[in-house]
Amino acid sequence: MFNNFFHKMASPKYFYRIAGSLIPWLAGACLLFTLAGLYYGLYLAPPDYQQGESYRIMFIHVPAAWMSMFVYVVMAGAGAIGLVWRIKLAEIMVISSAPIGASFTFLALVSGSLWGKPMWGAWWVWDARLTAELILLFLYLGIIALHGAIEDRRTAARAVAILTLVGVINIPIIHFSVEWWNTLHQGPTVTRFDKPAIHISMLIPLLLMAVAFKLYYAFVVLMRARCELLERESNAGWVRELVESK
Amino acid sequence: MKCDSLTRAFTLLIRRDLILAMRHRAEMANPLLFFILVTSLFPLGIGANPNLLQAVGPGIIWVAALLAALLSLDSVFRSDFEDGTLEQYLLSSHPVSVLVLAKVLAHWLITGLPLLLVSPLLGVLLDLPAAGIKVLFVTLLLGTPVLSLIGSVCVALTVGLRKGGMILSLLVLPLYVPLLIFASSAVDTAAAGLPVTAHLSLIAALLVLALSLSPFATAAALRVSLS
Amino acid sequence: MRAIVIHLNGSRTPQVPVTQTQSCCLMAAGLECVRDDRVLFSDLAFRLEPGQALLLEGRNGSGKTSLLRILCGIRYPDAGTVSWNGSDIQRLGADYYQHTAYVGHRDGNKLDLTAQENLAMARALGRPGKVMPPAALEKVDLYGYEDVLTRNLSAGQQRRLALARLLVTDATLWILDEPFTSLDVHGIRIVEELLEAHTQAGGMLAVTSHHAVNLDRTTVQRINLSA
Amino acid sequence: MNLNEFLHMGGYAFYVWTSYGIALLILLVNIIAPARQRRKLLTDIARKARRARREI
Repeated sequence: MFNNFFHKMASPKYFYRIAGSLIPWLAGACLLFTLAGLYYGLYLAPPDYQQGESYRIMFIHVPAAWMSMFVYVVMAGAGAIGLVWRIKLAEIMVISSAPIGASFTFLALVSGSLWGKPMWGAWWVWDARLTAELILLFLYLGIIALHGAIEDRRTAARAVAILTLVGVINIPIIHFSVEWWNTLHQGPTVTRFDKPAIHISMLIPLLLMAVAFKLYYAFVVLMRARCELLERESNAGWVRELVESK
Repeated sequence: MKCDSLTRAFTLLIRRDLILAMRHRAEMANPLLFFILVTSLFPLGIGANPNLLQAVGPGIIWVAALLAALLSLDSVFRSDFEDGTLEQYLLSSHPVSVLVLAKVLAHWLITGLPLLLVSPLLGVLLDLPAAGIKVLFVTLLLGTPVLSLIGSVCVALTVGLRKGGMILSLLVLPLYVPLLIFASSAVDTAAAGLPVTAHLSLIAALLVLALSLSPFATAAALRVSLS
Repeated sequence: MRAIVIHLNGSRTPQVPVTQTQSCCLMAAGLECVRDDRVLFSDLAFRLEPGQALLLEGRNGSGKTSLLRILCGIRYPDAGTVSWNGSDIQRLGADYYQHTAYVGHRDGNKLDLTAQENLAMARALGRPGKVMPPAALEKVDLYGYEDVLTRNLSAGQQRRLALARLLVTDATLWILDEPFTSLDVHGIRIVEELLEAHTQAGGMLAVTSHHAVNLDRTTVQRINLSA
Repeated sequence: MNLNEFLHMGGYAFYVWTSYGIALLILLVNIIAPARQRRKLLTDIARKARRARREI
């Protein structure tokens, strides 16, 4: 039965339909969590005793940074599935995720920079995490560029899957090397984002926002995947039926 | 018997690439000249203060090596792709990953090895102390094969593209970051007179990892690019 | 856009259960190929046995080359399978390529190698056959050109050199994309002789060609892709 | 806490509100782009189908 479900999900037609019905629910849930997170984070949570109000950027920055990694890992997983079992939907997931992941990474960088200015007095500091995030952005951009450069869509998707897998092996190494480089060159003088403990009143909005970002990713990736699917299968019977029924 | 013919194909492929390189000596020298030129431009740009050069020297040499490797990468599969021999490798009765390894090894002999050999000279140009030059040589010895191995994956992904060059640099350079960090800080540390075993073993670990994984990734990428 | 398969040797449906036959055979079932949103062919099936030739016909862009590349396993069919002795060629991989030799659109010769060097490489990449490179060159009427750089051969001679590759490995199935391009009448006759000799010896052929191919002594299946 | 104080963010208003604003912008663009693309694709496919029907 499980197998059957899997096959149904993997068929483009069912996926398109089920994704279409899931999107509003996910989007609604995302909106709820975002509002709750914003209310908690911007209004209820007290100011930080060291950073004052500026720490509230954390509720954007940290979930975005988490998501930037999470999306990449999802892409690598989907890429592996797509390469090994030749499941079209997995390939589609990889390439639909890339722009979203790049957006999260960019957001993490920008918000990190905006947070860093009042804290460190500079827009950019070669902090280990920011640097690793920057390299991650390059990896995402490489994936998007490669996908754009290859004309044949299936070839492009599979090339991107391989690149993602190569990248996912490298990410831990890059993180490790950058951390190491950072301790070597900067010493412990730079203020770090991470603190030993976070107060519960700040943790709750952080988690709320993290869930909101995850839900956001879920429904946006489904939206993108539906587009990609339509484009690829524009000759298939089910697409024609879909268009004619409108 | 089968193993025997595989070894034969491996050595023949390396020999063939070396012969081809010898028949195109001028092209072969390009990355090397680039490496030397870029490195010798830096003192002109930032001033020839020995202390300054010593501080930035390892980084400069390694960045130049990265760029020279990037410049030479396109030639790994490009001509084979254009004249159709690349298809013949994929349709060979030997594992493609082994053939790829032969290609990469040949590429390293043609482009990486010359860089390695002139690097002490550049170390002298940039006022590195003797200990630093020695470690620079070792890091390049361990590191340049990694450059070729990682590069081969990316070049295999872009080989079918008309404008592959620009994308190639976007794909390759982020992946070179760890090597750059480990290698240049190894030279720094050595120049300061500290032990560098940890650095060198990290680079060696990178080499082992690249050696064991990248031929498979390159083979898969070539299959995708040619399909 | 269903391709019509005409079997000159009689039977119209080639769907014999695999288990019944022990001798080697190439079988395709339900092949479909889509390019740029256009279905080139779909539900294509055939069965090729020793001593037979498969001749692909059709207009430019009708998918002849794509079909050959699917038979090589370079390209994945959008649906359907190609099997060799009952196993999927994608699964067989290098085990399938022991039995095949491919001459594609591009010659696959290195222009800066001599004729002999090119053949030696080809021989090492496949399963080496009994014919040595000089003998193979003689068979394609390139005797005396062993040490000439391929670059200095004429287009027709380069094509014949590419076809000489077929002789130096011990392949059963020859997959040829337009083997007669740039050959003169004399060259065409030589190559036809080679093909005929191959099928007479129990080999198989899969060929695309614009020219009319004279294989009088061979059972030829024709597939017209633009019908 | 009144609205003014809230908007002032203890002097960090620029940094806090810029980052939230950019976040909103990026997230919205990512929603709107695929939505518009889907509508465009559907009309394109419909147009193509109509053309094909006329040819027959």
